[in-house]
Amino acid sequence: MTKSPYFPQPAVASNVAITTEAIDITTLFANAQHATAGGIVLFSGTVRNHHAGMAVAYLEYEAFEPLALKQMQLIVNEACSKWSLSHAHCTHRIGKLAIGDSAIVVITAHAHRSQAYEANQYIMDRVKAEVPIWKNEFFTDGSSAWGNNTPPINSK
Amino acid sequence: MTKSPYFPQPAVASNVAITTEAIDITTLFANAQHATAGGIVLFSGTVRNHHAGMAVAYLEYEAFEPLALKQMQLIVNEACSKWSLSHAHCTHRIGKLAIGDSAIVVITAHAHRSQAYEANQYIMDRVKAEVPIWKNEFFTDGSSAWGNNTPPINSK
Amino acid sequence: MIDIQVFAGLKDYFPATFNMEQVKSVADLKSCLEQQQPHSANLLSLSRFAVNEHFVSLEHPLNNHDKVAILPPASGG
Amino acid sequence: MIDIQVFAGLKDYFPATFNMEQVKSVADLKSCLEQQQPHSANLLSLSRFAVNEHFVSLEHPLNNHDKVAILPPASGG
Repeated sequence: MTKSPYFPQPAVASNVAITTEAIDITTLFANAQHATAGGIVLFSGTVRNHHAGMAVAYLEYEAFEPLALKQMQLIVNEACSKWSLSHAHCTHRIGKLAIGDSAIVVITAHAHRSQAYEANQYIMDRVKAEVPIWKNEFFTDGSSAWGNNTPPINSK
Repeated sequence: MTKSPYFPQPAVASNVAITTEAIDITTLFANAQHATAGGIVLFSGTVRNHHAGMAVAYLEYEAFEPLALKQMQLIVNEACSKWSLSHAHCTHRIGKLAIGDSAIVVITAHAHRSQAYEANQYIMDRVKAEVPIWKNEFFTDGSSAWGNNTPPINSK
Repeated sequence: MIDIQVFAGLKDYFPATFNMEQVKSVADLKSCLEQQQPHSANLLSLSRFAVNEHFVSLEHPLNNHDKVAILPPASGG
Repeated sequence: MIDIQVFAGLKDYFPATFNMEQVKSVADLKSCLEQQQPHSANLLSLSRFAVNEHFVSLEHPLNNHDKVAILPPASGG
């Protein structure tokens, strides 16, 4: 795959990130807008104001960062070779997030849009299942719960 | 579906647009970031630097605007009710576009990500097939071709 | 008199806008245009017709002052 | 001595970081922890183990100064 010299490809190491700052969607999108891309899909997973019928006040995400970054890079690399993507990126935000904040952004770019959609969903599905990052939902009633945990023990 | 008062929903009329200006992805994304959305999918179709093996210099899109807007609104409305989307938007740019420019942006938001992906692809597929907008590709060799036309007659 | 507007590749055969008299229906208009420009027949057969900004079928009658738009297959996106 | 770090819901049962002596394997560590906190058994059985930042199986032997991370099912995204 050739790249236009006017749109230098970011280094592979920048294809994944974990950050405590707000995710800068504008910059991430601009990075994906290569000359060879026909379709760019950007997914943003945002903090919802409700979960299982309970009102969420805010969330905290924690990560085992070294392994989380490694696994994110592995997933993104596998998607890139599986679909010959012209670009792929995944950023996960950790720490305290408010309702409406982006917790995760996944971007995929391909000459044809169906591949960009498919690869994007693939990365999201695998990141959710495999990357050691956890969310702790804090509800407006003062209770909290770790995502994917055995519920009865977990609600303190 | 209830909306947070902090994230007012744009009027239905603003859910589709045809513009000769660069598409402002940052603003469109921010409009989609409602409190109730769990997943936001943004698709951008960008001008490619090649088509059928020929190098593209630039593109021009033309539209039959009144019917194009009507049809875009119909498609977006049908997607909204089919998937109960919390937000949907489609902007198509017309006029002269350079390599890498966004020609179309479709945004869908839903509490669950698979619906947001699915609805986004649905809108893209239908817009490409049904909305009276046409692209004219100008190649670096000086020739040009209308998209979807009978190729032999069309290359002048 | 009927106002006619054509788009995209149809402009290789016809002016972007022109008008015609004595066409009774969309089908009638289509066959007039095919006779004028036989090479346009294929693209015309793939095109949709709109009258006064509504998609119509070939049977649709045409009245004085109607505005017809002839729309080749879309290629946006 | 083995350094152990637990995450997310496992912190309801164990300190975020602690250390243990005389555990020979990941399986050995897991059953020690289950004995200490029987209610943690379910979550431990769903968790993955990493040693020195690599995922490992239960059979993986543990050596002095190894750093073990116990990772409940992911809930990111």
